[in-house]
Amino acid sequence: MRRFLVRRFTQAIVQLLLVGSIVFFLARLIPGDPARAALGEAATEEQVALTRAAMHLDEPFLGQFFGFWVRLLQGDLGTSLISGRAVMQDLPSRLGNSLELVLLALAVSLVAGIALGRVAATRADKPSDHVLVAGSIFGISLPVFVVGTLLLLVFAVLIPILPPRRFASPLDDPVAHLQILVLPVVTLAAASCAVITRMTRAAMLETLNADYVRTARAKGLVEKRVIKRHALRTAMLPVVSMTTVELTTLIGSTVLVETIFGWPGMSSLLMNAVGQRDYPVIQAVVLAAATIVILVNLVGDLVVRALDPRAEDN
Amino acid sequence: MATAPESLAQALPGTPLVKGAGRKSFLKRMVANRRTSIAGAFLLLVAIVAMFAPLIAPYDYRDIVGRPLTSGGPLGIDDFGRDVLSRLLIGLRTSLAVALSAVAVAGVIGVALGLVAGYVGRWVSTIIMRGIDVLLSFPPIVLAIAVVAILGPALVNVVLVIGVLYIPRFTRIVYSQVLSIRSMEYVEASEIMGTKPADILVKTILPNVAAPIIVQLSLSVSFAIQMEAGLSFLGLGAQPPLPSLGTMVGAGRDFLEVQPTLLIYPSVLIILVVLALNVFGDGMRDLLDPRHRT
Amino acid sequence: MTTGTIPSDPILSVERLSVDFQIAGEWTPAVKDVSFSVAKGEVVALVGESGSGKSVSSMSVLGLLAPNARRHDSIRFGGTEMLGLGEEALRAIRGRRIAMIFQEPMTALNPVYTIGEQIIEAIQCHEPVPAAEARARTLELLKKVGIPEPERRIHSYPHQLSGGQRQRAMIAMAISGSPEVIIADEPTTALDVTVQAEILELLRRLREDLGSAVVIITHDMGVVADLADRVVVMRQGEVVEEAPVARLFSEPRHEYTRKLLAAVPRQEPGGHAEPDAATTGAGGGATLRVADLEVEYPGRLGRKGFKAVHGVSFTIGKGRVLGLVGESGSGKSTIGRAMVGLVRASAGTIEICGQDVTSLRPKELRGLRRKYSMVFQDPGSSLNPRLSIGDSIAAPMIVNRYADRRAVHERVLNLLDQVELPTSWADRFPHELSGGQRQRVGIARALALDPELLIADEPTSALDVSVQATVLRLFQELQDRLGFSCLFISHDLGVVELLSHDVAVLQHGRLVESGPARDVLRDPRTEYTRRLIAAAPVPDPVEQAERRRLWRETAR
Amino acid sequence: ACGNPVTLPESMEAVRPRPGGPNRGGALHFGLSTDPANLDPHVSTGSASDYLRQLAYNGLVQYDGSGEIVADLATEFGWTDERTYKVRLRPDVQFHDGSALTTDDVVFSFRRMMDENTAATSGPLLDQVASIEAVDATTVVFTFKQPDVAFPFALAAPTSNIVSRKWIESGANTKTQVMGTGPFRFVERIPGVSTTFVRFDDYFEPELPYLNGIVFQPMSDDYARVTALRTATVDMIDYVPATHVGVITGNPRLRFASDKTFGFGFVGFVTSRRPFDDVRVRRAVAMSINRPSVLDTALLGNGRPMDGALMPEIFAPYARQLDDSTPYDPEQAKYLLKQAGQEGLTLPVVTTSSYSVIARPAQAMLPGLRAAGMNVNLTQQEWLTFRASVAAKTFPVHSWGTAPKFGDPASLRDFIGGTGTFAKNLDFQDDRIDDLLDQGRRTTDPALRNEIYLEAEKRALELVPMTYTVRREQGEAHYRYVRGYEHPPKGAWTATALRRTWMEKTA
Ligand SMILES: Nc1ncnc2c1ncn2[C@@H]1O[C@H](COP(=O)(O)OP(=O)(O)OP(=O)(O)O)[C@@H](O)[C@H]1O
Ligand SMILES: Nc1ncnc2c1ncn2[C@@H]1O[C@H](COP(=O)(O)OP(=O)(O)OP(=O)(O)O)[C@@H](O)[C@H]1O
Ligand SMILES: [Mg+2]
Ligand SMILES: [Mg+2]
Repeated sequence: MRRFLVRRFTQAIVQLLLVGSIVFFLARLIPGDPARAALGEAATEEQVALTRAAMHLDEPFLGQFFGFWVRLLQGDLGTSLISGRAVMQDLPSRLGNSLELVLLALAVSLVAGIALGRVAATRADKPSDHVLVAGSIFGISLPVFVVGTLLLLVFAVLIPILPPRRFASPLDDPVAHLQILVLPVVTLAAASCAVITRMTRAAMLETLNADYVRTARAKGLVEKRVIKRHALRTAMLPVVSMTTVELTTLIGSTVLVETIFGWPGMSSLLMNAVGQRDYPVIQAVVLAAATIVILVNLVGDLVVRALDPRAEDN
Repeated sequence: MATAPESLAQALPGTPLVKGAGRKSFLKRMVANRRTSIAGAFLLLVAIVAMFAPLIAPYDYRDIVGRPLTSGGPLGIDDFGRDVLSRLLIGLRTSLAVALSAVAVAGVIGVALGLVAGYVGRWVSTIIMRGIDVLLSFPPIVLAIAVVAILGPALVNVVLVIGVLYIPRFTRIVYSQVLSIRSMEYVEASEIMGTKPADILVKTILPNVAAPIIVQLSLSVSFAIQMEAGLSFLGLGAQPPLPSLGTMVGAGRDFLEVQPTLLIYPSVLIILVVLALNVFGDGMRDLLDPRHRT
Repeated sequence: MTTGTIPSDPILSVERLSVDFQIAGEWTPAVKDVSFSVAKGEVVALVGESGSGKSVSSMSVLGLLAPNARRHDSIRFGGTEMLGLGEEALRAIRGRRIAMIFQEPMTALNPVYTIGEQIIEAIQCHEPVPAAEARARTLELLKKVGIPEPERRIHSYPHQLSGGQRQRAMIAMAISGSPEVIIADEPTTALDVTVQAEILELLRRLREDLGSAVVIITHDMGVVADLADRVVVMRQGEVVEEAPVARLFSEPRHEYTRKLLAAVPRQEPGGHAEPDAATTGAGGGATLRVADLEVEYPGRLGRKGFKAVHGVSFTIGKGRVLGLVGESGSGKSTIGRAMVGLVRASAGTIEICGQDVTSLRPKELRGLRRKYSMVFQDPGSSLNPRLSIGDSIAAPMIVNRYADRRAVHERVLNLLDQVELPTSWADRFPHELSGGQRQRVGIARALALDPELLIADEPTSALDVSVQATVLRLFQELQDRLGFSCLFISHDLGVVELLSHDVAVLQHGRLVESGPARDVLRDPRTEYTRRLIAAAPVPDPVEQAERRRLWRETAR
Repeated sequence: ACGNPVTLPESMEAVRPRPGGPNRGGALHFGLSTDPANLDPHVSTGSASDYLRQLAYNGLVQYDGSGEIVADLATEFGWTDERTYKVRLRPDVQFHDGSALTTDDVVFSFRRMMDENTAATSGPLLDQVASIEAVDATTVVFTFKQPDVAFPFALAAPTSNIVSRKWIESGANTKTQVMGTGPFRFVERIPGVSTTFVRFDDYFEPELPYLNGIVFQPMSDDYARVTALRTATVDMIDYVPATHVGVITGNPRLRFASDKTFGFGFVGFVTSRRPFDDVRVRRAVAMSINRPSVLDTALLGNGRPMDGALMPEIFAPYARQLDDSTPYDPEQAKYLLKQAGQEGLTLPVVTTSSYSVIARPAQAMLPGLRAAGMNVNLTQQEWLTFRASVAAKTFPVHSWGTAPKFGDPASLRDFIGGTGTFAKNLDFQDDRIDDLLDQGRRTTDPALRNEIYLEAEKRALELVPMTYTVRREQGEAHYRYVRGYEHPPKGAWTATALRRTWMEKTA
C-alpha cells in the first residue's frame, strides 16, 4: 500500500511536469498576442510590439520555459500579463469556488444517479425504468447552457424563487451562498447524474444475473440488501472508474455554468486567460486542474482496489 | 484453416460458429425485440435522412426564404431568414457525421488502450493509464484552440479533437473491468489454449466488458454533438452557414422567448436520436448477453 | 408406488413438480412431474444422471431458478405452499428454515467479499447478533467444516481459496442458521475423502442434534450409502425409483438404477491393468518433469504471502497417468496451474516435452501450448459465459488452426457425443447447463486437440457414476490410442486407481508419498495415505456403516 | 437591488430623497459585459474598462450628455492659435490621497501617454503634439508640429486621464491600483466577482456624485446579463445584444439608451492579394452585400444599413450626399466579376466568433454574395486568433466590426489613411486620400473640412479597400429609476454620464 502510494505520487509528479510542459508550449502555439489583449483594440502594432517586449515574450523560448519551471519550483506561479495581479492572489479562491460546484454536483449525481440506476435495473423494462431512461436521455441530450438557461428562465424570471443573485462568498453570507448555489449545481449535475444512472443500470443488469446474487437470496437476505450489498457493490466498479472521468467532464462544463450564473470559478479564470493569452494564468490553472484530476484518479483507483480484491492481485 | 470470418463469428457471441437446430440468428432476435427494432428502424431512417438531406430539404439551408423569426415554411424561419426544416436536416447530417466518427475514434482507441493496459499490466498499464490521466487533466478549450491553430479548422479536425478528448472515457472504464475479468478461469482457459493475447483481448475479454462500453458509446454520441457545437464556436468544426444540431441549439437559445421552436426542434431531434441510440444500445447489450435470450 | 418407510410427517414435499426453461423462445422441460418428500430428521439422497434435474428441482424449492424458468404444481413446506409465496414470506424461510448449498462454490460466492463477511452476513440477516459474536460463530463454523487456520481464512476472498475450501465456506454459510431443511447440492464434490467424511459427519450431527431434514444431491454412491435414509433416483427429469437406502443397494428395481450401481468404480484387485513397460519405459522420455517446485501466493496489501507448494518433484513419462491426490487445500490445483503457467513458480523447474517452461518467453510458450490442455476444477467459471458451448469446444481448434470450418464443426459434434451431451446443444450457453454438463464441456474442450499432456483437475467431480464411467472409458480409450500423458487430480481414490499408473500424495504442499498406483493405494506407507484410503466411502450401506465406525476410531 | 452587495455596507444602499433635485445616496449595481482586467488610466481594453476608469480619473475635458466636449478638470480650454492649445485647470482639485492636482501632474500625465512604452490608447492621437508645458500653476500649453483639429477629441478620450505624478513615481502598480481625482474611489476588484467604487467626498464638483457607490459585476453571458437586469439583480447593464433588444424595449420599467451612429461593420480586403488587387472584384463584393437584409437578420433591425459614408451625418454633414453609393446589385456584381475574369470567385473570409455583432453580419451577408455567384468560405476564429490572422493577412478578406475612435471625420484616418491601424491590415495606401486626410486635420473651416472629407470618403468608396455594411445599435439598459444617465450620442463611448447618475427609487 505504501509502496503503491509512493509510486503513484512519483508518477503524479512526472505527469504534472508533462502537463506543465505541454501547456507551456501549447499555449504559445495558439496564435494571438497577449500584448494585444492587454492594450485593447485600438492599439497600434508598434505599441503592441513594445508591450510584447515589456512582457518578456521576445526572449528565447527555452529561457522562458526554464524560467517558468524554476519560478514554479520556488512556489511562484507568476503574474498575470494582463491584469498585473499575482496568480496566487486569485487562483485559490477561484479553485475553491469551482471545486465547490464540481464536488457538490458530483456528490449529487453520484447519490441520485446510483439510486436511480438501481431502480432502473431492478425494474428493468418496467414503466419506471422507461421513465428513467427517457429522463436521463433528456439530461444527457440537452447542452449545459440550455439547461442553465431554462432553469434561469423558470426559476429566476417566470417563478422568481431563485433569482440570479450576486455572488456571495460562503464566509460572508452563507444563506445567500447556498441560495445561489442551487441552480448551478443542478445544471451541472443534470448530465452526469444521467450518465451515472445509465452506467449503474447497465452494470447492475450484469451483476443481477450472477450466481452469488442467487446465493445472497438463498441466505434469506432482504431483497434490498441483496441488491445493495451484492448486485450493486460489484456493479460499482465501472461506475467508480466512470466517476473520475465524469469529474473532468464536470470541470469542463463549469466553463459554461460559471459564465451563465456568474460564478467566479477556475474555469472562467481559465477562459479569460485563454481569451487573452495570459500564459502564466493558463499554466497555473491547468496545473491546478491537473493536480486535482490526477489526485481524484488516484483516489478512484484506490477505491477500485478496495472494491475489488481481484484487481489488486494483478 | 480458420479464416477471418470464423474469428469474427467468435468475437460476436451472438453468432454461433457451431450452429445447432432451432437457434435464431442475431438479426432475427433483434427484430423480435420490439423496442430495439423500433429504435433500430428509427436510427436507420435518421441515417438515410442524413445521407440524403440535401435532396430531401425543401430549401437550400443557406437561402433567405422569409422574414426572420416568423412561422413560414414547414417548421418556421430562423433569425437569418432561413428555413428551419432544411437546416435541421443538414444539421442532423453534420452532427451525426462528426459525432459518430469522433465516438468511433475514441471508442476504438480508448477500448484498445484499456484492454491492453488492463491485460498486460505492469509498466505498459502505467504508461497508458498515466497518459490517460494527463489527457484527462487537459482543459478541452486549450487543446481545441491549439488544434485549430496547428491543423486548421477542417471538420476532420474536430473529429480528431473530440475523439482524442473522449479516449479516457473508454480507457478507464475498460481498464477497471479488465482488471476484474482477467483472472477469471475462462480467460485462463483461453490462455492455455495458446490464444494470442490480442485474440484473448478481443474475443474473450471484450465481449464480457461490452455492457459499459455500449452505454458509454451511446452516451458519448450525445456529448460529442454538444461538444462539436462548443468547438465550432472556437472556430473548429461546422462553420456557418453550415448548421449542426448543436450550433442550432446554441443559436436558438437567444430567441428562447421570441421563438422557442428554434431551440426546441433541434433539441428534440438530438433527444430522439440519443434516445434511439440508447434504446438500441440497451437492446444490443441484451442480445449480446446470452442470459437475456428468451 | 413406494414401499418401505413413507415418512410419517413430511416437512418438505415436492409434488408433481415440473420446471420448464425458455430457451431460444421455446419452453423446454427440464423437470417433469417430480415428487419426493423429506421428513424431519431424515436424509433423502437425490441421485441420478447428470442433467436429470436434480439441481433444478432443489432450487425450485426456494424459488431460486433463473428468470427464464417456470414451475408447476406444488412444493409444500410444513403447511405452506412454496410456489407463489410472496417475497417476504419466502425470505423468512430462506436460509433460516431451508438452507441451500450450491453446486459450484466459485461462482456462488461473491468475489468481492471475504468468506468471513459473507458468512457473518448470513448469520446476521436472521438474528440481530452483535458483530463480535457473529465473528466468533463464523470462526466456529469454519472450524466445524474443517477449514484449517480459520483465523486467517476468514479474511480470504473466494479466489484465494482452494476449490474444497470454497465449498466448505459455502457449507458453513448454509448451516449457520441451523435450518430445518438443508438442501445440499453436491456438497462434497471438491473434497477429499477425509474432509468429505467430516462433512458427512457434520450433516449427520445436524440431523441428530437439531432434527434437520437433509436433501443431499450427490453422484457418489458411497456418500449415499453412508448418509442417506432414502434415495430418489432421477433420470431425464423424472423420478425413476424411490427406495430406502438398504433396499436400493440390495435390490435395485429400475434398470437405470442397476446401471448406476454397476458403474461405481470399486477399489478391487486388478482394477487397472498395468500398461506394459514397453510403451511407457523411460526411453520414451518424460513428457513432464517437475523439480523442486515452489509456489507462493502474494499477500494482500503487503501482507505476508502464502506458500502453497514446497519443493515438489515428480515426473510423468510419455503415455503415463499420474494421479495426484491429497486433502483439500493441499496444493493440487496450484501444482496443476503452475504446470500450465497460470501461477508463477517461485522456484524450481517445470519441463514439458523437454523444455523448461518457467524460462520460456510468451511467444515460445504459445507454440508449446497446443501440446497440453487443462480441465479446470470449477467448470462454471472456466467457460466463457458469452460463448455457446459449441464455440467453447471449438475455440482451441480455431486458435491452433486445427482444421477448416466444417471439420471443426464435425469434431465439436463428435466430442459432444463422446461426453454424452446431445449434439443439438452446441449452441446452448453455459448457464443453460447443469453442473455436470458444464464439466463435460470442459473435458470435451480439453480433448479437442488430442493433447500430449492433459492436466485434469477433478474432471469428473460433478458427474454421476454412469456418465463418469463413460468419461473414464473415453479417457482410457484415448489414452490407449494416443498415449498422452496426464496429471490426474482427484479425490476419488477409486477413479484414481482405475486410471492412474502412478500416484502422488500431497499434504500441506509437500509430496508425502508416490509410486505405482497399486502399491501406494494397496499398501500405503504413510499414515496420511492410510487415513485417506480408510475415509473413502464404499457404495454399500452395510459395509460403509462398518467402515465409518472403524474410521471414527482411527480418527479419534 | 436586493440582497447584500459584496463589499458595500447595507447603509450605502439607502437613498435620501431630495424634493426637486437629484436624490443623494444609493448604490448602483451594474452588470458589465466584460470583466475589465486592467485598470491602467491610459490603456483601454474596451468600453467596459473605460466605465471604471472614468469614475476614478478625470481628463481635462469630457463629453456631456449630448456629446459636446465640455470642461472636466479644465475651466477654460481652447486654441490660442493654430498650433497652440491652452488649458486652464480648476484650482480646487484633489486626488483621492488628498494631494492637490498641479499642472505638473497634467504635464506628466500627457508625457506618460506620449511615451511609447506606456502604449497608451490615446498615444497615437497625440502624434502632432510637439511639446507640453506648464506655464504657471494653473495653465498648461500644448504646442503642435502642425495644426490638429482632432486634438480636443484626444483630450476628451476616456483614456486621456490625469494622474498623480507622485503616485506613479512612487512605483504604484497602475494595473491593479487606482488613484485619481474622479468622483468615485476605487475600493477593490475581485476578479470575476465585482469591482467596487465608493463616493469620493472631496470631489471637486459640488454635489457630485449623487450615488454612494457603484458596484460592477462581470456578466459575460448575454442571456445571463439580460436576465440579471430583468430580475433586478442589477440596475443597469451595458452592451445589450441585438437579439435581446426586443425583450428590453418591451419592458416598461426598463430604458434602453443607445445610439445607431457609432459602431459599424465592414468587410476588408487585402488589396495586395490577387484577385482583390482588382478594384472590380472588391466592388463586386461590396455590391453583393444586401445591407438591409443583413440588418434585418443579423441585428434584427436594430441599426442602420450603410451604403454610403463611413462617418455618420451626426458629425459628418456631408454624409447624406454619399447615400446609396454601394447599392445591392448582384447582377452588376456578376458583371464586374466577369470583367475581372473572376466568375464564380471563391472568397475565403475570416471573422470572429467571439462577438456576435461581428459574427452575425458576416453570416448574414452570405446569401447576397452567393446570389452574385460567389462562393464564400467563412471561417470563424476566436478573437485574438482572428486579430492575428487579420494582422498577418492570412485570409484575403475579413469581416469585422468596430467604431471610430472619436466623433469627427478625422477619425477616418484609422480606416483609410495609409498609416491607419485598419488600413494596414488591408495593405491599403492611397496618396490622394492621405493628402486629403492631412489637409482635413489641419483645416479649421468647417465648410472646407466638409468638402475635404467628402472627397476622401468618395475616393475610398471608389477604391473600396473595405466596404461598410451596417451600423449597429449599441447601448445600455437600465431601470427607469436610474436617472441622469445618458448614452453619449456622438463621441467615443464614455461613461462620464455615470458620474451624474442618481437613483429615483428610495426604497
Ligand atoms: N490466490 C490465492 N491467494 C492466496 N492463497 C491461495 C490462492 N489460491 C489458493 N490459495 C491457497 O493455496 C492452498 C492450495 O490451494 P489449491 O487450490 O492448490 O488446493 P487444492 O489442493 O486444489 O484443494 P482442493 O482439493 O480443495 O481444490 C490453499 O490453502 C489455498 O487457500
Ligand atoms: N437456466 C437454464 N436454462 C435452460 N436450461 C437449464 C437451465 N438450468 C438448467 N437447465 C437444464 O435443465 C436440466 C436439468 O439441470 P440440473 O442442473 O437440474 O441437472 P442436475 O441433475 O443437477 O445435473 P448435474 O448432476 O450435472 O448437476 C439440464 O438439462 C439443463 O440443461
Ligand atoms: Mg446439478
Ligand atoms: Mg483444487
